[in-house]
Amino acid sequence: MIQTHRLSRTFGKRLRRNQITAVDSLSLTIPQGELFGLVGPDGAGKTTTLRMLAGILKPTTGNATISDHDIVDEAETIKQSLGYMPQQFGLYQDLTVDENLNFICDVFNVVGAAREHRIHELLDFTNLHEFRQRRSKHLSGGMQKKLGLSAALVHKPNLLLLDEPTTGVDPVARREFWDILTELHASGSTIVVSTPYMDEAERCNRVGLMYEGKLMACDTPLKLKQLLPGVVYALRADDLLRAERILKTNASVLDVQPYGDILNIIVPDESHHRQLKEQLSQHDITIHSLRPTPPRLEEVFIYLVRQYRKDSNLQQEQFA
Amino acid sequence: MIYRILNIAWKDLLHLWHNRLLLILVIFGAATELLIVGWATGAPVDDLKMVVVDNDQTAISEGLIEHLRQTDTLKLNEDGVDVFDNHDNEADAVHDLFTGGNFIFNPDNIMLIEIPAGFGEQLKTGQQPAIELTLNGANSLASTTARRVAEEEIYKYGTVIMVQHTFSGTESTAPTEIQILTQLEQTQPDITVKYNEELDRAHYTAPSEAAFVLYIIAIMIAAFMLAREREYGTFEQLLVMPIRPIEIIIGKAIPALLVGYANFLLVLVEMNVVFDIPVRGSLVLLLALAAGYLFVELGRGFMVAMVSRTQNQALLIIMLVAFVDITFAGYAVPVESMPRIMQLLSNLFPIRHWMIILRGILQKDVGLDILWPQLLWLMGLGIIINGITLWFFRRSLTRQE
Amino acid sequence: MNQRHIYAIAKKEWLHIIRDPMTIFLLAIGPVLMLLLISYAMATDITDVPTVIYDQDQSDLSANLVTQLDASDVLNVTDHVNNTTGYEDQLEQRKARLVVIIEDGFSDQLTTTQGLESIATSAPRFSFVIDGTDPLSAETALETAVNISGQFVRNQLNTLVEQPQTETAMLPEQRQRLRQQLRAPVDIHTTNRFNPDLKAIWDLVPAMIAVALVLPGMSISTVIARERSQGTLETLVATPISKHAILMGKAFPYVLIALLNVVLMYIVARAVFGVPFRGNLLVYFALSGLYVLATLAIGLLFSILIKSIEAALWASMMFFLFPGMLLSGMFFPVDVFPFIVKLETLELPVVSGVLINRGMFLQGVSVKDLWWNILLLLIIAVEGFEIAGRLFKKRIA
Amino acid sequence: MRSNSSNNVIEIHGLTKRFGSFTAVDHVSLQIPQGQIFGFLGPNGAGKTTTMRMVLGLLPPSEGTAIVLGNDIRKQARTIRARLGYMSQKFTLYNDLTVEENLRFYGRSYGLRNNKLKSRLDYVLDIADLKGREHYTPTQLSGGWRQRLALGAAIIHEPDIIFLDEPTAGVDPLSRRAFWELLYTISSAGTTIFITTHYMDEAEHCEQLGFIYFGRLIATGSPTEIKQKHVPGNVVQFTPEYPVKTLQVLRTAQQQGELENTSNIDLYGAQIHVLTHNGDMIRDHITALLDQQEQPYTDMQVIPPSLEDAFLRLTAAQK
Repeated sequence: MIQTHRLSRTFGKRLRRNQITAVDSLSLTIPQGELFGLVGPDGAGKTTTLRMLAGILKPTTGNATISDHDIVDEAETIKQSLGYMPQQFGLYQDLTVDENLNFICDVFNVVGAAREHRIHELLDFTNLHEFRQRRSKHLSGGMQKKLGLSAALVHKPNLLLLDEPTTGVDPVARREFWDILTELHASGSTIVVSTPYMDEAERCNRVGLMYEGKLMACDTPLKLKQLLPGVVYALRADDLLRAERILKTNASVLDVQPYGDILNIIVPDESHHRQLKEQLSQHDITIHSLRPTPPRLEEVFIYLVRQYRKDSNLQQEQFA
Repeated sequence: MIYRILNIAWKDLLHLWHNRLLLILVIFGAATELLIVGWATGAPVDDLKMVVVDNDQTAISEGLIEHLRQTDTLKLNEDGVDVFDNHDNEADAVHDLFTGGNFIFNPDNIMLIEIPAGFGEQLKTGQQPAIELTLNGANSLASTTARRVAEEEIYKYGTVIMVQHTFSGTESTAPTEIQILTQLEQTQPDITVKYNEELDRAHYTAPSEAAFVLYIIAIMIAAFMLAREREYGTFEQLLVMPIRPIEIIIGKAIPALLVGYANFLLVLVEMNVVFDIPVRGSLVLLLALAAGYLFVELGRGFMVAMVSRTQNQALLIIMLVAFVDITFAGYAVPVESMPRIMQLLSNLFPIRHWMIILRGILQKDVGLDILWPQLLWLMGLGIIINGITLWFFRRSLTRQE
Repeated sequence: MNQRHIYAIAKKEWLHIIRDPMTIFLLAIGPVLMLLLISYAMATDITDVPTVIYDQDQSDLSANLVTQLDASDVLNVTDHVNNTTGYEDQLEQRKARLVVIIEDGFSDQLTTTQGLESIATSAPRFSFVIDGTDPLSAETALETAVNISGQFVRNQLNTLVEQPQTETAMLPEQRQRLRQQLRAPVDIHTTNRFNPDLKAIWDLVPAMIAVALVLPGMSISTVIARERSQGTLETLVATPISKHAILMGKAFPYVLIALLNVVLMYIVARAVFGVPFRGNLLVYFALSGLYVLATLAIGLLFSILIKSIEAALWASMMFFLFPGMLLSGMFFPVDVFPFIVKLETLELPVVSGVLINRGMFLQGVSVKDLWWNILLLLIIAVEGFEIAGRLFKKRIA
Repeated sequence: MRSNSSNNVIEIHGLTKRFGSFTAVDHVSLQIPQGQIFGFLGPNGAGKTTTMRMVLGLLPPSEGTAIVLGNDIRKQARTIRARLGYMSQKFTLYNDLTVEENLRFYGRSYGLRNNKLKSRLDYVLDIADLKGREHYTPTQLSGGWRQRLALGAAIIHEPDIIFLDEPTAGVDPLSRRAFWELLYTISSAGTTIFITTHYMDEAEHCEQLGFIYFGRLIATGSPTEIKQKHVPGNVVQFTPEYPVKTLQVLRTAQQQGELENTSNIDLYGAQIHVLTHNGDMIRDHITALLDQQEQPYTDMQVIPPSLEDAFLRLTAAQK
């Protein structure tokens, strides 16, 4: 479905010093019907990549095809069956939900009975029925996101590009949004979604981790989790901050990541469990529980990015 | 207090500095505008195309045509005559002559002169022959100028011919009545023109443009700088800071003052150099009053910004307000010749008084002894306008939706 | 570029305009308001120029001249002074704009026989002092004063010569010839085509219609910059809608509003100001449509070329407002401008707009007389939209 | 000028805001002691931002009072503002000014001068790790840096209280981490933090939470108090092979009453959480059901509830 060959894009004047390479020779293949997640720290090039695929941003070098159409030369044909949802609310604040949807239907030539039926279907889908006549600036964040998604679905596209669709939305609305996405995916459309939420990335078939414009890792969540060397222990204790500082001094601890009211500790294998307990009790930290927990993409993400930063610093030191 | 005001002023200047295109447009836009406008309106109304149909074909009628050709205001259009001939009725001919031209390469004819048969004979014998003068009224300024010059020249030529023929030149001295006539003809009234010696129209339009430059910059910058903050949502951030509304207004007024001043000086120099309009009155007084006037107009600029939600709206209101102000400022046509109520109403517009002050100081070398009423009006209006703006500003701050 | 797309964008743009009360007011009623206000205020002829008399002669003859001067509606005698500083102050305080000085001995020369003879050596002289700040009104006032005083002297001489009791050395036929020639040497009949009594309203209103139509042109100059700053351009560009459809759709409501204005202003010009319309109405609306398209083409070009809203607003202000007032030919005829300035006005649609309006209203010209202006507008409109189409990329960066 | 009765920096009583017939905030009352990190949670459109703007004095309340640092916001708004910092949801720094110009402007607006301004500027650049990027404009910075720049601008004048409106929306986990480390250093320096967020893991770091739903405050207290009060018992968590299918199976089972005293069943990333009063008993019950329905799973365990569970529970209860 999507094929990119060393796709890259730079911003800023060629000569001026602050020329930034947003995407650096990205090569990626996404088969038809896959739900592909794109994650990575800010400025990693997620939005730029999506914009290039949507044909609204010309790549500086390299090329890409969507169902064998080149994204630069045949951008317009691709757009016929492409649904794109930008990061900020891309519809018109002063128009009502109805007016926005009707406008988009016009743009995608969805007319007559099919239009009424489709809009009705979408409003059911996103239960925005009673808000039909409300101006979009009076909609809550979650509702605006759902309206944005419906706008991208009006013409039943077979490829959906969503740029951080659930940013700034509360956990309940996020889950509703993803239920819609999974249903869409089940009906066969290919979806590429960029997201800062790691729990959402878990629900994708494959996840691509981008860092400074490069694709650092790209695989199914399960395989990515295997990249974690060792086992993750979830520590629940009183003074987690102090615990974190202590464990950082322990050589055999690979990484320590606080998350909410627990501290995830990555150690090479189960044998270290007892040694951890001793070290903590030496510093009289009362442990509520210390149990192995299934690794999550959140921990994988933080671990890989930190690893990557250590290596690139090493490289820089060699060159510096 | 002062520190915070300067801080906001510095920020707005930075905005201008970062938006290079706007900066260039703001600084040089007015100066180039003045150059073109002054140049265009300053040009003397001359070589107006005239067509002469000579049915008399005598030496005298040809002499008249030659005499009219000498003037630089009128230009003879030879091939106009055959256009006239190949029309059966006169109305079509005139219509054809006066229309269809293009203003670049062959502008329309302005005037048609028909010299009747027997003109020369009758003139010699003083029987007051008639001449038909038809003017292209669609172009009022050109046609009035053409008419005035033609009448003057025809009378002059006529008297000279008449005198030559009645005075056979045999008596040693011309009879008294001829002397009376020639004397009457020669005595030109002595006319002294004050403040604009050659009656150059640019001396009127250039100062109006200069006055307007100050006006438009004050309103535009004040409105844009404020409307822009509201549109981008950064206004809310300002409100959260311990800054009083009056400080925001003065803070935002300063860049407008600076840019307005820079522009005004640039324009003053340009007027002096290019259109040699000297500053006869005291420059210091002029600059002081300019600052006062700017502050008054800034009040209106902020008012516009407070009313409009987006910059585009601010522009549209400014356009309308500008057109109204142009009318009452006597920008193109003097206020004195407007209907009575208009003249009274015009006192409510600061730019009207500023125009008088500017013309007064620039061309008449008058001081405050003459201009004090204008100053009073400006101060009064200033206080009212800025007062309302501040009140409005404070009210909308609390009701920030 | 199918119609549905254009219709969709146009409808959306229309909703934006309608939803914004201020804009709809300014676009729909603004131009008419301007026309009414400016025409009413600016279109009066030069009248009641304040004049001051310095009568050194103090005779009933000079008083008679003063009343004649006052009688003309161009001049309005406001005061009499008896020394130079008197009228100098009046001039400075703008109380007076013209001073008429009648020298002593004026009446003797025109009422007594030896006075008559003395004219042979030195005729009565007037001197005028005019405030030249406004050349237009100064020239008119001066011309009126000179004509009236010149005519007054001639008529006075005529009556003097006719009276039998003025003994003069002149023989009867000399006296007769003098009377004959005192009359104007030539009798000039001036007729004014298209605007017989030179009403300024007739001249100004058609021009003002063209100038007022600058407003829609200016408001369209930020239409693309606005979509970009609100972030809605990104969605629009990602849809298969063609860029020409976007431009056409966006321009369409503004064209509609502008045409509405043309109709409104036509009615105001005819009903309120009584300006005659001698052209063909249908042709007039077609040409106005062309003029509106040309203005909007430039406005649209601005909105694409200039990214920041402020710069676009300022540029359209500089390009539309000032030239509209002074270079459009409304007050100062374009054909008198220096050649380079004329070239500059080529890309100003407002100039052709003024000429077309004046031509059709007053001169009753048809398309064949206006071919030049139509050609100009066509080039601007076609070129404007074409360049806009080429420059407008369906990209966001 | 602190009200010595209690060391509360913010005291809100019956704060209400009506926009026409719609009541955005309905009689909210809160006390926030000095130096505390207060989290304000709730679904979109629940009235979080409106409440915050009223306490900031940006929006006049329809009813009720807000005493900030001992002063009533209605009367002495200006004096309070000098000691507040605000970071709104929308990025409200100037996109066309450079980082340094933005920070200098903010510093001066709060009256900082020459060397005081210089030292604060360096401090902010340092903690937001923007050293070396002073000449960039915000548009050239990535999301994470822009957030830290906005926070820096809000604390440059060492305010007593800072208000942060969803500061970490759309920021990646690492930058969020860095952002919160920054908040800890600021809070440890004694500044009170009033923050709204949708990340429940961040809410755990707050000392006191307020949960608002359609304008009404329906729960307050420390994270542990809220969990105990609103989510008694614990959570059965397991990693299903086919998440969507298994979720369906469990939910239908619950509707048919097979899984009594369980409440919310939701997906948490790759895991499924089942909220129950008695974790162990329900766990065996679920394992049996899953085996019977051939729904493969791994890592079945009983864990204490998280705030996200509490959030889902509270919203479900209100519906």
